[in-house]
Amino acid sequence: MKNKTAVESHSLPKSAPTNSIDPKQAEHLRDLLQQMLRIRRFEDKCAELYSAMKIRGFLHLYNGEEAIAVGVMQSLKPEDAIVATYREHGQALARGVPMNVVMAEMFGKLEGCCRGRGGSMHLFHKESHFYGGNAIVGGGLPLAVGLALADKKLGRKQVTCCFFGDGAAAEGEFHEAMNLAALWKVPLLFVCENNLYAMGTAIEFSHSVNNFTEKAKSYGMESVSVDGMDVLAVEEAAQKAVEFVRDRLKPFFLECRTYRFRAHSMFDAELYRDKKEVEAWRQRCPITTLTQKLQSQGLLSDQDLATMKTSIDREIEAAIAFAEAGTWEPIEDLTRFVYSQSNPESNSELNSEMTTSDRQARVL
Amino acid sequence: MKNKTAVESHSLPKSAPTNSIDPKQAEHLRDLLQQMLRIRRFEDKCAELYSAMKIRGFLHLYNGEEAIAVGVMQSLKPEDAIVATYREHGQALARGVPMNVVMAEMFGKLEGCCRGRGGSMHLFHKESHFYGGNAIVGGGLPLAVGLALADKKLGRKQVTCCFFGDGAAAEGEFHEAMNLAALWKVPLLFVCENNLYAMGTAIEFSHSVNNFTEKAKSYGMESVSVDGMDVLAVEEAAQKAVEFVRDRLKPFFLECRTYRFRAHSMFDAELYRDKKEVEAWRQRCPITTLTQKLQSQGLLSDQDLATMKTSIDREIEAAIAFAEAGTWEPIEDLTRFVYSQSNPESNSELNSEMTTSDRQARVL
Amino acid sequence: MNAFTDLFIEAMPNVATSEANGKVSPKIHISYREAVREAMREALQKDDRVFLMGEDVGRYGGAFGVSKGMLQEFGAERILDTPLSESGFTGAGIGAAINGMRPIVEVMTVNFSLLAADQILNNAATYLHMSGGLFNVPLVIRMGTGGGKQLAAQHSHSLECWYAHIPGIKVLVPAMLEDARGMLWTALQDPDPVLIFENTLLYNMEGEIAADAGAVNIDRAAIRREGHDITLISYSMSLFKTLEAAEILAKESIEAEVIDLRTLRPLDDATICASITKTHRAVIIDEGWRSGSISAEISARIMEQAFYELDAPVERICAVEVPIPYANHLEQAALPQVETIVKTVRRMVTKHG
Amino acid sequence: MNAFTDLFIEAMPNVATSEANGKVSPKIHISYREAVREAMREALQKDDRVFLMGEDVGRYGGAFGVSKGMLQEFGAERILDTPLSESGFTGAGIGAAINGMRPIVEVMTVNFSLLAADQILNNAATYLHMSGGLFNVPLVIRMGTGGGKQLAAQHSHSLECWYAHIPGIKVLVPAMLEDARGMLWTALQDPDPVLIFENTLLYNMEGEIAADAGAVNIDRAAIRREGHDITLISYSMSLFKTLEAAEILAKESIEAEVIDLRTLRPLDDATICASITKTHRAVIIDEGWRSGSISAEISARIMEQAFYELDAPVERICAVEVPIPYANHLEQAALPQVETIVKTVRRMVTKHG
Ligand SMILES: Cc1ncc(C[n+]2csc(CCOP(=O)(O)OP(=O)(O)O)c2C)c(N)n1
Ligand SMILES: Cc1ncc(C[n+]2csc(CCOP(=O)(O)OP(=O)(O)O)c2C)c(N)n1
Ligand SMILES: [Mg+2]
Ligand SMILES: [Mg+2]
Repeated sequence: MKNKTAVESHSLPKSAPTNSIDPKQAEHLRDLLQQMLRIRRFEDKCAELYSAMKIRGFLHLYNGEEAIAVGVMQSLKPEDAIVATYREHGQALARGVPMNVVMAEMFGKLEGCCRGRGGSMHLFHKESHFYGGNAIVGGGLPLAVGLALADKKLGRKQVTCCFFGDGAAAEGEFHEAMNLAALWKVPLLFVCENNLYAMGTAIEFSHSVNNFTEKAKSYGMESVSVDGMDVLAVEEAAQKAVEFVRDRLKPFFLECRTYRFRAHSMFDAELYRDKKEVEAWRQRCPITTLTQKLQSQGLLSDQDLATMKTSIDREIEAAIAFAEAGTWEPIEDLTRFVYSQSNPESNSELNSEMTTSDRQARVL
Repeated sequence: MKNKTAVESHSLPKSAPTNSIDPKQAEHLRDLLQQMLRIRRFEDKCAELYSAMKIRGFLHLYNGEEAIAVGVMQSLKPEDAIVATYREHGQALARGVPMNVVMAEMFGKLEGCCRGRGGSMHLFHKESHFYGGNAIVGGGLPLAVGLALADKKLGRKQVTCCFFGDGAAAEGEFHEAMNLAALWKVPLLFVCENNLYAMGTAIEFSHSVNNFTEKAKSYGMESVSVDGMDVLAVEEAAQKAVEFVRDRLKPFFLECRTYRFRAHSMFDAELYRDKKEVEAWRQRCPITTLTQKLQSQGLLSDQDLATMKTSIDREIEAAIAFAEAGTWEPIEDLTRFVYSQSNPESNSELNSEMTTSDRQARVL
Repeated sequence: MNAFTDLFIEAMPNVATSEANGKVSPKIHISYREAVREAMREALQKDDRVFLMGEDVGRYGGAFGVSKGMLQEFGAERILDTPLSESGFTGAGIGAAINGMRPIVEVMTVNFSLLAADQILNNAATYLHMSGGLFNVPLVIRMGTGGGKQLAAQHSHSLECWYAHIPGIKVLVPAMLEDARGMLWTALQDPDPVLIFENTLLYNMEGEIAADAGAVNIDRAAIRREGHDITLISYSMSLFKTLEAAEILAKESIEAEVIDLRTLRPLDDATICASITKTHRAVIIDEGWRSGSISAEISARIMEQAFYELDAPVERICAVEVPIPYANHLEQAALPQVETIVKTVRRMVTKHG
Repeated sequence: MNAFTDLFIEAMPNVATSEANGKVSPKIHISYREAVREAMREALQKDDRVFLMGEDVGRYGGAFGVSKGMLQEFGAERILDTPLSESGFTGAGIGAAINGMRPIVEVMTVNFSLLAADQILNNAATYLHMSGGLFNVPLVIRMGTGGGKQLAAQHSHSLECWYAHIPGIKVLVPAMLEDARGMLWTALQDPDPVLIFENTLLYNMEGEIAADAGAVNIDRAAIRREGHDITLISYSMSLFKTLEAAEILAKESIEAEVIDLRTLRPLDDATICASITKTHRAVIIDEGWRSGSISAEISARIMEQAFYELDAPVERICAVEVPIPYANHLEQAALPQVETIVKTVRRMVTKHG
């Protein structure tokens, strides 16, 4: 499966390649393309499914930003940890969380990765070390410090990778987490997905200084800013960053300059940005760019591309079928997982007999 | 009264003067000395009164840091606003909050500046535009942004001056307030009293980067770092800073490097710092330095100094007498000031008849 | 303390007038969202010191579209988009309020307000008292609240009861369009901090209100339906479920009196107890988690003030004590429902009837 | 879910043993502060994954001296001084707990915990549930709480009731030395977040406990004094005032049963209701602000579960609803007092006796 290999180590480009690409590298580039395309088509389908009312709640899509999740994940090992935001389908898929359980989760089904309790904003997956899906802006940052701190204390050579937005960097928790990470020298890679907007608030209304490497510097943290629309650039920068974090046992800050092609969520009329601006960024689509590059070098035939799309679409259709076929968690189990050991017996009169759950809690 | 003139404008040293001081300037230097000495002797008396159990609760003394409050206040106009911390006796006195009401407040008397409701950590004074006294570390910073924002919106040419410690700068609220102030360009002077410790935690355990001007820079805020043990240096830097804030309608960050001579509070055994370190800093006492300077230039006779001390001690004794003579707010008035218009009638059975206060609240 | 309040008393429409003078005033059709917006527009028009600040209130038009168009109408000075800094801008609102402005701070939802909890409790609520009455904080904070939209465990809670625990602030929970329209102005006249909780499911609710609907009182609960068999006490979103249940019960000849609390702090004990003196039974319906919710406080007050009037123990219908799950069927199972109210009342009335 | 817990079950002394086996075990003299410290030391010795983090826990020895000497004993890796970043280090504690450690996070007092409220509610309490059971958070957070030290409006509140409102966490309130000594270990065995509130006035309390006192249960209230005339329900600091009141009342032949709640979430309804079935009257004594306090929840539960046992309405004695003032006489007037308890009980027993 493509998404399984994605988290294993690849031979990486030593410099941005333009000519004479060796076959292994060509294969790798096609893999990157496939992964980005997979996310893109998944997201587009999610939008449809939202309109069809299969997916509900808040839905934040990753279109335009695929190069970041895909580029960064290349350097992470299976045992490394990921912390993401409410806009995390891309990270989940690139990381190898099976599409089936992601889709089922958004359908609210028991077969979802969180039994339908989390939804789009709260994807979790134990085997992938995927620690959410956090819908409080900035809320994942201190948590990521703690994950990395534990790894350090336990002497594991693991990296935690924490994704967050430009808007999140205005939160106090950003400051506290940056300082703690740098002060305690924990193996943590901060990945700032700077898409220039926090909901409808452009970065110039969020930050007195928009230069994120300047921010990192004020914590004494090494950093680099990279074109987030170029998957190879992201991959290369991330590889260096992850190596730095793993070898030096110190945090690193990676800013990826990107753009969100779609609305913030499904409720957004996009009054705050110019159609022209969106159009200009669409011209820089990471998928189109890589496709054209491969095509121009004869490394991707129309047939290849069609096959890719077909296989992706087949996976998506299968995921939908899986989700559709899924079941609903029994209402009697509503109060499970409030505490680890809660295991309610049948609990039919839930609403009128609230004390049942209290009694259960007491029994723990 | 000395403390009244302190907030009016003075002719200020154009450069650090060493020789040939004109009489007006000499007078000014003696005034600065008097103010610092007044704070010092006040604080020492507070420590005694704490042992005598006249003052209770948490008591944080300003010994060693007097040059900051005194130096900074020189440039502030009566209508400018002050926000301080729980270590704010120095600011209150230098600002012109009458010593009597400060002392009475710490005695818990009705005649205190907050009717005995605030105590040492919560001094407030309306005429002095003294907005506390905030005992949540960092809690005053966003508030100061708001005060300055209101001044800007109302077109008043006023400056807000916010004091806080090195420890406070690790709080998320510091980050949020710095960013908001710089982003919104509000007339706010941040004065960081960097005394190298937050309680028992040395700055190297609090901050990954100890350079505060670096922090200010990351918000695009102008800043300067000054020797906080030199009242003239503080005064000069603050004057420039206040002018900058007032004229440019932009925030400014002033770091004052200082040291706290006494324990953090009256409960502190000072296990975390070396006696030698304390001794070394005591050598740099801002009061001794200025005294010696004036003496060496023949601008301060022993008689002058003795007179100064006598008059200060007389003021302190008078303040204690005032506080002692003060009265206790009647217990019936306990629930006043929870809401602006609450005005309880006699409320004798307070503890058993709690609903009384509810009923009053409802009557509003 | 409150030198400016006087200026506005004459501008404040008399709440009772439209009914009292016998004339039927013309009606307009309006949504809850529009009612809140109109209230804000009116406040901004009437009082230069009023401004709105919060995340995405300007260019985006408000997370729930409440302030749409207001930036265009009032400009960026008065409709202030803030960075994602809940503690920072709430604190800034407090400072601005102390220093002569009348800010309306919007916190998108109560879930995010936890980031500002320190400012709300330790500064807004205590400032007047710890300064011995020197500085009051005429601040209004509006927040979304409530579940039911499949937003899951970090976006769906009803924590207004936490704030109702704090002396020094007032807590309003408008359910009806008139209150959505009228509470804001009254709150802005208040010299002290007032929190207004808007259940986000109500924004799309539409109906008719008087064209000249204006400021309303904020210190009284309201009886939304008269009855003599049982008292149902609720507020905000749950009020409508309660009213629906009351209609169903009426068909079975059980006449429930329905109280809309309107304000959670201070609670209007008098209205509650007067009703119980008539009905001798009560159920409290509330979307908060049961333990330690506002329903507990109401039950305790009934115990204290109307115990000997009770023919049966007061019951509570609240949210099940779980972080609200995403899946619709689970979420709905976690929230109070009409059917549960009906069943509970039926049982209470027949058992001890 | 909780793969490591098993390892410690055998290490956990049986709570009942020392009394049950008839032998009188030797006693030691200890303060509450030392009891907490001993509990932490034991935990650090027994389990490598345990570490203590918080402001000034190391070099300073703890804001209240609780961890004095521990840095010297265990080193800076395990006694971790944090910057002033309540949200940051509480969140870091959550992350570390999820990832294999057993952190004890100390937040100096509950007043400052508001800065970490988002992490506690939105992460610690929800993580297990929103992940569908994938990730539990075995975290212990200790905080000081309570008034009575003239620390005024930003340092004196008893907000444990807020946390008791949150499903997903447990809330412990040790009053007795045995509990100060024994609850921590049990809390550390718990797979989910446990908050422990230590009233800072208790730290200096001294007394005798069994030399081998160890882990205690955390799911049961305890009857600290038997009686049949009235049930007095309290916890933490107020428990001692309540016991004092009970002694005074005993001289007047009023025998009060005194319940120490020990745990505020989950509440032990069974113990409370069993006592009321015997006494038919109850008063709850609690240092939190009255409205929406834990006493409200207890009163409501008694209403629901023991209404027909009651001979009189349950009453509450709580803090007056003011931000706690600095002046001693005002502060004491704001807090529950022995005299008030005595008077209230006297009135209740004679009136309806
Ligand atoms: C603490 C908090 N405040 C506000 C929100 C509402 N909200 C959700 S996403 C978002 C914008 C975040 O912007 P950014 O961090 O740049 O991430 P992006 O959505 O652009 O990926 C906001 C304001 C929230 N979820 N949490
Ligand atoms: C939010 C918060 N956390 C912790 C405390 C306890 N505390 C009071 S003063 C202090 C140290 C603050 O250090 P710094 O900011 O450097 O100021 P200094 O006392 O050195 O003047 C601490 C930790 C508090 N009052 N508020
Ligand atoms: Mg963004
Ligand atoms: Mg300091």
